[in-house]
Amino acid sequence: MEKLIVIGNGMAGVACVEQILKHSPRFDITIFGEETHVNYNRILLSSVLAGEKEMDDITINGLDWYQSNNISLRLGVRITGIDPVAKTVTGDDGSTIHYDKLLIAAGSTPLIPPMEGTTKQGVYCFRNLDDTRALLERARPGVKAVVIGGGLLGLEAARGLQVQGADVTVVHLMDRLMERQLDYTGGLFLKRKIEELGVKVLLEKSTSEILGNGHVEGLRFEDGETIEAGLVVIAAGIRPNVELGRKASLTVNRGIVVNNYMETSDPDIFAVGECVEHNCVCYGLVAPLYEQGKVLAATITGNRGPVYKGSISAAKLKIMGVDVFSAGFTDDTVAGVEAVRYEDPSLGVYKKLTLKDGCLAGVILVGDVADSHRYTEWLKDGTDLSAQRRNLLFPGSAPDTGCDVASIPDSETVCGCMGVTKGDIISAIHEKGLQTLAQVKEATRASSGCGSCTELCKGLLKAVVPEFEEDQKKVLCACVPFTQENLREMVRTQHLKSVQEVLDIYGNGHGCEICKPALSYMVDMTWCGDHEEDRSARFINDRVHANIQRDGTFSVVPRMRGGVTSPAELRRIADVSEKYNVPMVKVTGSQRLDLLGVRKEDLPAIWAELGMPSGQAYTKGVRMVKTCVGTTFCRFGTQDSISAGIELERRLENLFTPHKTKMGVVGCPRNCAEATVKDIGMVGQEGSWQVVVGGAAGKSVRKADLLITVESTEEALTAAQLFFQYYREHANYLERTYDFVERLGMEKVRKETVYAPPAVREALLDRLAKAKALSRDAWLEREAPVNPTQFVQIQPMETIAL
Amino acid sequence: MEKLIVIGNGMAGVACVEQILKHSPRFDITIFGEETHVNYNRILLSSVLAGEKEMDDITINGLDWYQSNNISLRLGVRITGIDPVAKTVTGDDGSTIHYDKLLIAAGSTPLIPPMEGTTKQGVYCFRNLDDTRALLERARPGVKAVVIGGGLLGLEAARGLQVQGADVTVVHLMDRLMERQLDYTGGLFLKRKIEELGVKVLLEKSTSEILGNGHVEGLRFEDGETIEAGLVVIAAGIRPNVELGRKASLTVNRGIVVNNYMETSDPDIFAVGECVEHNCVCYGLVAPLYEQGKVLAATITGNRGPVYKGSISAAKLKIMGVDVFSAGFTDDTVAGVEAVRYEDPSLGVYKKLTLKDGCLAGVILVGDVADSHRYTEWLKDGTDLSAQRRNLLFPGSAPDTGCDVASIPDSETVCGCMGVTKGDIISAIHEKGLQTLAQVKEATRASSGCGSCTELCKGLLKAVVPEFEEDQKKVLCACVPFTQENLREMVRTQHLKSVQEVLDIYGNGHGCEICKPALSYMVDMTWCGDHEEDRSARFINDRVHANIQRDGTFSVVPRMRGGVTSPAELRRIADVSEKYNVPMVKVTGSQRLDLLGVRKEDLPAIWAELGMPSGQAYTKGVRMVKTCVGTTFCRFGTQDSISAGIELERRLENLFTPHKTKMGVVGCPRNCAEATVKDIGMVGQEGSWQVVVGGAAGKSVRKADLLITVESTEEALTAAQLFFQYYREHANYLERTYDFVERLGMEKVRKETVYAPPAVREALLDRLAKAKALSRDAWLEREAPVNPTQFVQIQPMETIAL
Amino acid sequence: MKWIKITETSNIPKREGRSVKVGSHEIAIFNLGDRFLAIQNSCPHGGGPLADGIVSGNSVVCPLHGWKTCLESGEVQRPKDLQSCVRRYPVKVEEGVVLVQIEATAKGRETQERMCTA
Amino acid sequence: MKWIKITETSNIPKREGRSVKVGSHEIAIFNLGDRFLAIQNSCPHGGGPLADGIVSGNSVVCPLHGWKTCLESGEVQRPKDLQSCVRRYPVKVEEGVVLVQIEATAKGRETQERMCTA
Repeated sequence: MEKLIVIGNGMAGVACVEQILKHSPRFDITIFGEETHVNYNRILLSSVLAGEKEMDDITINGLDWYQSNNISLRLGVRITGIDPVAKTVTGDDGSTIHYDKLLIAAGSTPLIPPMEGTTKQGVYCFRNLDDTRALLERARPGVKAVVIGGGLLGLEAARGLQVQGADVTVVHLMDRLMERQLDYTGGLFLKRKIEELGVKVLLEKSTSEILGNGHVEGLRFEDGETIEAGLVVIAAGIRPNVELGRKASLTVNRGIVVNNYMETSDPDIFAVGECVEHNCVCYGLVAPLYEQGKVLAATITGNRGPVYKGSISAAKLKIMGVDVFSAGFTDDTVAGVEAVRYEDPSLGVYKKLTLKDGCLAGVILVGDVADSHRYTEWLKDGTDLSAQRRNLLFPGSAPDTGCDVASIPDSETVCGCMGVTKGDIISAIHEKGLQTLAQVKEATRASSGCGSCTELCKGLLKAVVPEFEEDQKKVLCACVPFTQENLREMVRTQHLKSVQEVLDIYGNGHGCEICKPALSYMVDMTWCGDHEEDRSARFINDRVHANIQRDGTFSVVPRMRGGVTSPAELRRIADVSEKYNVPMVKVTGSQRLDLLGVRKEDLPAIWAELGMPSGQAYTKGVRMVKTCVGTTFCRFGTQDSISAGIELERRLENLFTPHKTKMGVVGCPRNCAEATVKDIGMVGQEGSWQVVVGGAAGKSVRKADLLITVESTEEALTAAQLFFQYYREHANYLERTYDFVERLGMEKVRKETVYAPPAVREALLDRLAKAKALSRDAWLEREAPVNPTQFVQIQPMETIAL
Repeated sequence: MEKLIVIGNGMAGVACVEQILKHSPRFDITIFGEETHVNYNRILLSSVLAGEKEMDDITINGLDWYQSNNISLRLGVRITGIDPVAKTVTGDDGSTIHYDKLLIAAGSTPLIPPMEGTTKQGVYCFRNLDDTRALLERARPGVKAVVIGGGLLGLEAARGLQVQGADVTVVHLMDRLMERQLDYTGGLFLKRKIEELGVKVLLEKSTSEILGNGHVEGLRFEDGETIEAGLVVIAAGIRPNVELGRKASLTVNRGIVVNNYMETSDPDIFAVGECVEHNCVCYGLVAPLYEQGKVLAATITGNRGPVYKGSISAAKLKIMGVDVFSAGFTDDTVAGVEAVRYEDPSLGVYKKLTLKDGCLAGVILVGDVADSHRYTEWLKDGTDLSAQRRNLLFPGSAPDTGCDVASIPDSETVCGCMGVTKGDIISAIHEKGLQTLAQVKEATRASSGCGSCTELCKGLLKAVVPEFEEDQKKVLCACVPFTQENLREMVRTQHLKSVQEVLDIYGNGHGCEICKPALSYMVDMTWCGDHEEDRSARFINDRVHANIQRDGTFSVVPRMRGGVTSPAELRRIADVSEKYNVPMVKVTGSQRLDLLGVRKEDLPAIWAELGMPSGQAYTKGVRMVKTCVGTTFCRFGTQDSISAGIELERRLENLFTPHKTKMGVVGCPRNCAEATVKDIGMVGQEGSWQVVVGGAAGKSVRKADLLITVESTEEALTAAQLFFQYYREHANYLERTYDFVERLGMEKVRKETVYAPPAVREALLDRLAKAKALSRDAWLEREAPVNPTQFVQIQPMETIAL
Repeated sequence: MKWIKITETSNIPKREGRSVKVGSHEIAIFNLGDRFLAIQNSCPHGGGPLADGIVSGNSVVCPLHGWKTCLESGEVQRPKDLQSCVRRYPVKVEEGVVLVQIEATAKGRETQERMCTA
Repeated sequence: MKWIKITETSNIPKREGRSVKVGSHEIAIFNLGDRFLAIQNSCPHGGGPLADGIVSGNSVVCPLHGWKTCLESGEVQRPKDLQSCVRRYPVKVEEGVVLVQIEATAKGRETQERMCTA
């Protein structure tokens, strides 16, 4: 077993070891830590100082972790030398130990600017648990505390001290706070906020001397001014710890230089974290540690391959209630970089995005960081933002699920179908190491119901798993890993006329419940009757033309065009219900009647006795056309919505669509039949009809978009038919019209339907007419089932007593 | 008849005369015009130069107008002197004419900056039709044109010249274009855009000499540089024409000084327009002319009263495709003024709002002026913007009707119910001088239908009628001119127990179809049974418990709780329909059956034979609770939506509400019964219910807001009841829940219902219980009508052959 | 002209209307509290049953689309400027009974014309 | 153990399942093209009729909530790690007829346990 020595027991080193353990148990590992604490979360020191956490709360790996992973831990030992030839390290306890591989994760040291008196009592850094403990002992109401340094760390120290009651002044050398993360305006906004909260800020002040007789009493600046102070915190930056690297003759610039595999110039020595310089950059934030650690772990365990490409510097923090976020390259004075800005000084909100080549290059947010996830994602993905150029800072209208996942409490239910809370999902992600939506679905069942929480789940993944990436290419499913667009193309050009053929040629040969119905629709749609129908590729509803219920029985919804029925129909429904002991008769929200709890074997007889066509309530196809009573009865009606609705239903019924298609026709803008939340709607007006598409009122709520306004009913019906056929041909399977029109954009939809050249429109209508001519009422199958056992339960040829 | 002389035939003078004519025909009017044209629209000169309009198109008042109004028009005559003692004016044609009242509307003259050579050929101003005609003759491709002045007029000239093909350079003295309207950044954005479009811009250039031998050949600047030019337009500003004022010994500063009544220092001399100075301000835009003219017309006709308070300088223009809008005070360097800014240089969009004391003080918009109407309104109204502080630049999500009315084509239907186009409304506004929404309703019928176009109509009024003001106080109606809140208070504190009492004491004694039903609801709600019911104050639907149809017959919708029916009910409905020859039986969108076309006299018998309670489909009250089949049948259901829905319906049925109340209960987030677009909805999740309120899918589409999430069905029902009673008590009559929750804000609603102190919640539930206990199925009135002739047609005591 | 007995006054509640068919005439009779008035029971706009309307002073508002007709003059008051009107019938009350007077049908239209131009 | 004749092979279409009741056993028989397999016709999750499910290779997906069960081992494959399974029944085809074998009921549960831990 090879011997791995790790210098540094901080976040970087230990996180890297965790990754190494995942790869293989081939190393005998010893970790040296200069501090006497087990590995803790350094970025939470500010929370400890602010009294939000106890010291014990921030431990990451307790002693038991080291033990159970057979890691020797040497705390309180400082490594003083490396002999790369003998392959040994020497500690300040005099021990010399051999290594096969050496990992330097030595971190960084606070930078002490040149000034007099930094060794006086009452002068501290803010870097480790001991510093924090000392500050906690001394910070109290009445104490005048000065923080030298207005960067991230300095401000966090200032916050903690203020919470402890101290009277805090931040002294900063630069012309703005957090100059590494913020531009001038951003710094200004932050300063204002912080001052409002009671912390004094002095900019462009260089401290020349810390005054006091033994104990600190004040500060003198280079301009000669002085300031009183009973406590001084120096947080002026950090310096990578590179001495050991130098001693080992490694290449060292500002940090120990590593390549894309996290290798130093010595093949057996690796380095990670704040002591490292990669591609001329030294990182001081936490995210890069993990990214580097993963790569290093692969390299060191002999799985050299993954490369580290550098990290996007992103910092998100709350300084005294002020949210600040900064990521990427925020300098817009460089050629080719454009900026979009929003400022509201009195609200304290400042936003700046920098763009390069149409992609996001950097972000600064002060006072409102709700969108930081969105921006981080854009930064990582290099999303082309040209299409949403006008909505970068303010999305057109927030989608339902667009809320910042961070703002959701852990106890809140994310997936209502399955009753899964945010906490459940987060735990599962952590505990089971989930990285993809599919894994979250499988492990927690979240998002496996209606899917309305899919975006939220993705949001959680993005927030928790740094390496989460959305599938770029939305393939149909693992069985046939192509996009639906590709598949439609293949079906057409390769003349594939059955689902099984597609699966055999392009897929895994057997398919599943996801791809089979989708392929079935594609084949039907493309070949329109000129092909083999394969019932086995269809969901049970489409085999028996009824909707399977919770207990395995079925529901029967006959078609009632436009919702209009008659005493005779009502009586037949009543008779059938009683004859077949239908447990419940209910009016549906689609203006029809539903017979619930029907046995499969009774279906054909019930259909026959009802004498009504199938309402297709069980399938991805034309559901109903809801109507209001329009000019036939209503005193407000301006159009004959009943006749128009019945005609629309007649023209489209019995056809299949990528997802269910609901329609509505109303006689006036009062919209009583809610046509504007249907897939296709017609809204009557005095003298004209508005044809609208893409409405929804189910798991989404969406007002339909106007397709066109026309004068005659015939024109309106034609417009609806054009859109209907276009949707049939171009939408992905299981894509509702409201997603379809959003994906394509209404401009395109209009251009390719109602505003298309006459020949294109005619072709759409011709194809629709052909499909319509071939379609028939599914319930007529009662007379000649495709398969003799379609509806009956098989009776065994011999009986047996069991 | 008094003699009124008007000096100036421009827009100001003639607009003022138009207003005077409206007041009285007491004057014998003579108008002197220096130009030889009838009154034309000066601000459209740029359109003429740009070839968008012909010269004839911009005439405002043709000669026939002068004739038909008995106005003597003297064109081409310049008034050279005024004798205020003799009360005469002298023209350059030698004539001297007496006046009783004199109106000076002398306008302004182009300002020619001091420079050499301004009289050379090829140097023009851009002020009147003659200038324009001259420029049109000379501007052509290849001509190098220089415009001196980068203000509004200069840029318009530049645009016109460029359209005509000239190679245009704008030379401007200041550091930015349009410095009167824009700040530095705004000017920069405009400059960039203009330059992109091919016009060169030179800033901070002072012209010292126009070069050329007789005809212009170039320009020399003070810095010694020169530029070639074949055509020069001087548009460096205007100077009020005040000479006549001086000659008449009027008080004159930069302009002729007028007071708030538009009176000069001589009681018989008035002045208006660009020659005037009011409150130290001279205006150069068109809107102030009209505002001044109206006040002056009142003063001069002896109706002294209206005062001119100064105008908000607002300029909206399109310069070479670049939209620019500026209004109010845009300087944010003044103390107490804050600014909100948005910049996107590469899109060319810049927005700045200045705020003072929580109100809008000024606006600059470049590149996107879609919101200018909104801002203008805020400026005029002094709207307190504190509540929408975060959405000033980007409204949360655009309301349906929030589109800029300017973008709607004239032919587009604004009011779908009545078939009224934008053009119809605009014409009516102009032709009939409409100024209020009520007038628009009456004259065009627009907005008198479902009301969904109300905001659009208001938008048109705002756009067309400068003096349009919305009613600040929304009174119930002219019969009882108080807000509903006041009226509820009066009814309670004054112990008013009948509609007639309220009308007698606080109203006109008779009321109308608007106020009577509203008062009826208030009295019922307040006294809850402890009062006189007055059927005559109710709409016919509420007298006979059925919905009146287009032909005077009625519709009958029995209650089917949760949409659940039975064979027996279906059969009774069938029987009744046949027995009473009901013309149509239809399923409603509310999961019930509707018998349409019933005669009033058949109602009681039908109700009795149906043996079902009233579904209240005719009234402002509890309609239905739609349900999905939930855990009873659906394989996805997580809650028993049918039971919960039926229970909700039982608890609330037979109660009245400010407007109709629709409800829905669904068993999972798939939301099949569309609970999120209902007034009150319950959405089942695994282990909990979300109670949502304020949804809509009729003339508005609105996703309901979450009221609360609770674990048990009983808690959910209670939450729904709390909101229900709160809505009953606090909403205005005819205010749907979706308007109600928006008016109050969900925070407030939650705080006063589900999060209210226990005693408050109990009191709400107690009052609901009391109302519920007193309520009963309205159709039971069949047994004992309030009035014996309630349902029957009166039979005459004697018959007669006629 | 003959007065025709219609119904007892108590059959028409205060501020309400009731319709009655007399021969070919369908008449809406209103009780205004201090007097009774009668007009044709059909709105000139869409034929709405005026007897079912809400009484507003001495006018009635059609329950269908809100046209407002004066019960005294028979003139349509809303929409304005319409010059449209309905037929009126003289009414009187005798011994607790409402009576109306109906001119011969032939002259009906003429009367209406005359009223409108009045 | 006795083999029980169930039905002609043609009664179960390729890649589909059919249910049959044999005594107290409700069995789902599937035609996988090259062979027939049988399991209990009840999903261990919500009792869904597995015979109505879509066949995916040698598994079937329950039509109610998508649990996926292996037709060969009887083990639930989705959700993972459930250690749940359904009862299998031996199947053979003879002379165009599908036959199944059913162990005595008393031992049913035991068998199931054994299979799950296998």
